[in-house]
Amino acid sequence: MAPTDQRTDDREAAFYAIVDSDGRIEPRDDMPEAYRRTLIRQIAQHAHSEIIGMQPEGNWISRAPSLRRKAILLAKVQDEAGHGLYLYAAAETLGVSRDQLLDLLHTRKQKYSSIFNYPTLTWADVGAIGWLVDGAAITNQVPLTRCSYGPYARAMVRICKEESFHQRQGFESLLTLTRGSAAQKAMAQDALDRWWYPSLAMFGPPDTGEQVSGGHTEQSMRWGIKRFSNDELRQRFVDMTVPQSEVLGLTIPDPDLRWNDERGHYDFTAPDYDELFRVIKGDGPCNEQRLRHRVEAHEDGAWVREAAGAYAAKQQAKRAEAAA
Amino acid sequence: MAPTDQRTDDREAAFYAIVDSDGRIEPRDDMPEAYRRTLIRQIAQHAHSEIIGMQPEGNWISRAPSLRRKAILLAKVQDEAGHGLYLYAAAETLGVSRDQLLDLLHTRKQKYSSIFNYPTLTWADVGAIGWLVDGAAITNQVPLTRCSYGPYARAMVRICKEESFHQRQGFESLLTLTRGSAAQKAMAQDALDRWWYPSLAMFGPPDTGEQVSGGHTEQSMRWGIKRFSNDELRQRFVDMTVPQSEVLGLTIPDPDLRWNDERGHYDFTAPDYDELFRVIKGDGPCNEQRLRHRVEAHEDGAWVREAAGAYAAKQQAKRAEAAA
Amino acid sequence: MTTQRYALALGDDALILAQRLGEWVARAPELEEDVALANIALDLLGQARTLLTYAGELEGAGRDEDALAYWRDDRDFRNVLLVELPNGDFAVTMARQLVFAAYQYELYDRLRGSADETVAAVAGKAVKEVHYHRDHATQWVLRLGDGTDESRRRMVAGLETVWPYVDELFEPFDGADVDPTALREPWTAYVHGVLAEAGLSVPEPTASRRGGRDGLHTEHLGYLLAELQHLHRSHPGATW
Amino acid sequence: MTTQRYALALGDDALILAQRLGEWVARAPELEEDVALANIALDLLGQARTLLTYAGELEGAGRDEDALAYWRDDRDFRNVLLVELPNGDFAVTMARQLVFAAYQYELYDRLRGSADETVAAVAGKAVKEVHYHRDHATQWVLRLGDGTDESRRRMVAGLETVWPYVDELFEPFDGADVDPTALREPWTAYVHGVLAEAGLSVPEPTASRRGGRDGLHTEHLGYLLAELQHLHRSHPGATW
Repeated sequence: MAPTDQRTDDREAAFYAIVDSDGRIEPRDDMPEAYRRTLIRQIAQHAHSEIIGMQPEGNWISRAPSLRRKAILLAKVQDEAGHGLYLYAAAETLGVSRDQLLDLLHTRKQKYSSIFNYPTLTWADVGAIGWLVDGAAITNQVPLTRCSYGPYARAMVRICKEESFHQRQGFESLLTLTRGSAAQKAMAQDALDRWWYPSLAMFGPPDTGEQVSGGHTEQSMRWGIKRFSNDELRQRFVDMTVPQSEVLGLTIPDPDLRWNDERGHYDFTAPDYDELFRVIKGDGPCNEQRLRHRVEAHEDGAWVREAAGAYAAKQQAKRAEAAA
Repeated sequence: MAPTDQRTDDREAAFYAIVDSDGRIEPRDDMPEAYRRTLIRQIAQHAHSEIIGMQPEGNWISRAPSLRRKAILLAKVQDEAGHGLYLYAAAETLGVSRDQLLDLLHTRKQKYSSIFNYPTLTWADVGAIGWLVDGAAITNQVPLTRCSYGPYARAMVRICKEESFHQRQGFESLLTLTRGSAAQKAMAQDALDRWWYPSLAMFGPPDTGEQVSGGHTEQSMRWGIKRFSNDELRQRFVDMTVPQSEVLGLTIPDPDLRWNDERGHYDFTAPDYDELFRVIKGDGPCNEQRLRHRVEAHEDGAWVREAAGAYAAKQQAKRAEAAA
Repeated sequence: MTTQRYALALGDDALILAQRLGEWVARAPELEEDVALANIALDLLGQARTLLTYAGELEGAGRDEDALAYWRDDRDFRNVLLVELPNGDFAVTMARQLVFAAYQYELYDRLRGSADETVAAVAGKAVKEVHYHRDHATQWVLRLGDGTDESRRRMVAGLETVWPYVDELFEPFDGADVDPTALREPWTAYVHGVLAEAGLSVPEPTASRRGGRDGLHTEHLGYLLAELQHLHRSHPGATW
Repeated sequence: MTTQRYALALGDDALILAQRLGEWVARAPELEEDVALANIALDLLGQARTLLTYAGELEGAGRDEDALAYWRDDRDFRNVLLVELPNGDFAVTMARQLVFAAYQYELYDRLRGSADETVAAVAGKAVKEVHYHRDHATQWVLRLGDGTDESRRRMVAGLETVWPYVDELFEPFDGADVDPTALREPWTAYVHGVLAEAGLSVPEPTASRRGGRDGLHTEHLGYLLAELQHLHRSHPGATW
């Protein structure tokens, strides 16, 4: 065996020693190339989801029904942009640039969460996204605060804290609706009816059965960048959400939803995974619109970014000249 | 005297013989170059006013408060486009093209009526424009149905007929407001308050005094393309409009307005001609907006007009080939 | 007898497209098109008024055309998604016009034979209007498709923009006076013929968007309705 | 004591500009700007809420911030025209930001000394926010003015677009806590300094537009308000 391979083996052993002892891999540490690539894809997809996710909620900023709600919504969408920033920065520690990642998003080579391919049709959808979508996101992400890659784990700590705040705001916004007029309550129920199954689908395909996906799960768990299976997280979300729906006085659109004493969990109807795969493939109500909006914003801003670059170069040259 | 001059004299005599006998000059008839140029400018300005005038009213098409009013307004704005078409066609009989005239409009070398440089701030403005602005336009234009240039006179017959219909619709729309809620009545009064003096200014500067303009009036009267002086027409408009305002139950914003038994006319406060000259010069609330909107629509449509031209040329070539 | 749902669906299609076409007024590529697009918008608005009035009568709850146009929220509108799409450039608008007018022509042509007298009467008038709309769009698709390189490129893009919204026109509709699925064949014959003459390919079927008939709209409709309804809703009960 | 008219004018300025800046969110040239523009919008919205609430108290007719924001028509808004202009491109927005933040900075700096405690407190908080807004705009005007040829061309055009709306900021205002005319000189010193550093000329004075303080707005405001108010007005009396 050549010395290089020996070194590779040593490095890999060091990596797994850290991961297995629940330590943190830092950017300068050695890591397997597949780990690096998988993390880049995962963090990038998460970052893309934050910035695409600004659109469905941003859709209601101009029309928010009170100034207080307008301020809350603006702050929330601003936080999402901020999350995008942290996450692209975390991905950059793995040796890619934000520009490269944005390019992969814009050319459809990387994905974002399919949930954002559904439209926000009424104001109640803003509350429903906060309650359900952020709720599902937190369920997915809290375990990642303990993931093996340091920069990602630290970004998740901050993000989860803010999302948990957003989730409570979403719940509170819906509560105001369900305690309001009949029209407001109907609006809230309609939002739940439309967002329930897409939210369940956010946890991805089931772990077993014919719809199980490529099976990266095992590898990701070994690497400490996934802690629980899709179905475990989905169950956790349902168990958390059903009692909240009762407080709201809203009916989850699942006639088979009921507490199972034996399992100690709610039984529920799985989302339509065929729909999930269709939407992932690009055939959701808003895939085209979201990506076009994103690409247009990027292209419209190209001259601004170029100007900032040119200005910075000029300033640097001036400073260099002054120093010479 | 050279024979050419003799012929010129003969032609001029023939021209004046027609004009003096209240006949009609037709496109193939001889006419003095100055007459032709003046008419082109006058008809073009009138055509430009029709198409720029689509903007302030078009501003309310999407927001009209009932479907019936939306239909009436759409039809009216469509008529204005149609008037533009007749008038450009009338001007074209004098040897200029619509493209040339539009170019003169877009480069600010020709004007349009200054009234359209005021904004339509509320729905009542649409009614006020119909009642006052169309009313003033008709007062100006009815005499032109007897003007010396045939194509212009005939265009004016059709236009006046339609505008008189619009004027009645505007009046009726305001009447509905003044018979409606307090908010609607206030909206109507506010519109009258803002449109009264600009409407009076539509008749141009006074015939006497220091603000009298260049003095084309006399020449135009001699040529039969102006029949009454600015002040005569303004007085006629006031005399017609005051009783209508009483039917509406609205107050004309002129404390000195009163019937003068001796003159057999209403006395009234003249509009602020300094303001008129400022707006004509380009410093009205909407001059920039109107012209920019117009130029942008024209530029955005350039590829469409080019395509239509290219297609027509291809079709003609095909027909020529088929015939050969 | 026509159902209220059906009258509403047809009326909403016409109303929302009239609103979109109205946005072109004073922005068209040439004055003739300001006239033409306003005229088409007016025809559609006229159809909408009759159909919404009739939908209100069928409902029997005292709602007139304005109550239905101004006081329903977007989840209660029943138009197909196609008509609520933003206008885009002139090629997008003409692609939509061709698709929609060819559909409306086949629809109204058959609705003339509806057992419901009101609907038959609406259709009898509208079919002539829509025949002109279809012809207008056809002429422009030919000109743009076989005009310049730029117009061809834009026309291709315009067709691609609207194509995902075609299927919804021909979806089954419970209680329709005329089965929408039966309109697809004659529609295809006409539209594909126009595209062939213009030297344009029929866009590849990619996505297929639906939901309008169930009140599941695009995010564009809410903005359209905010503009359409704001003034009316600001003065409840007022007469205009 | 501050007048209701003055509190309303200042509150409306902040509200309408917040609404405009909110339109940039998810459309900004880079993510940092999505954050920055949302942040500025939030600051302005916060100022608006406090000032409108106070205007309602001064009026004493029971109107709160939402009653004033959602139930007044455009003739009753008192903001300067500058803030209601469409955003245009990023250069137009940054030109407006420079002009307006530099004005607000001088204003709030002096309002800290207002005899009215509420206004003094608002100003004390706002002056720090606005200092950041001014700095943000300054940095961008420098970058765009001294960036590329295109950015320079756009920055010049942006300044020309907003310049006719500058004079209105400094018009006398009866009963103002701080005389607006007194703000012009320090504003000029700051803004002209930035333009000089960016290598940009001060636009030639052409037209000078005014009227906002008297409720005489541009045609743009009505559309902004239709969007802002539609949902709220659709549910009179509801709590959100």
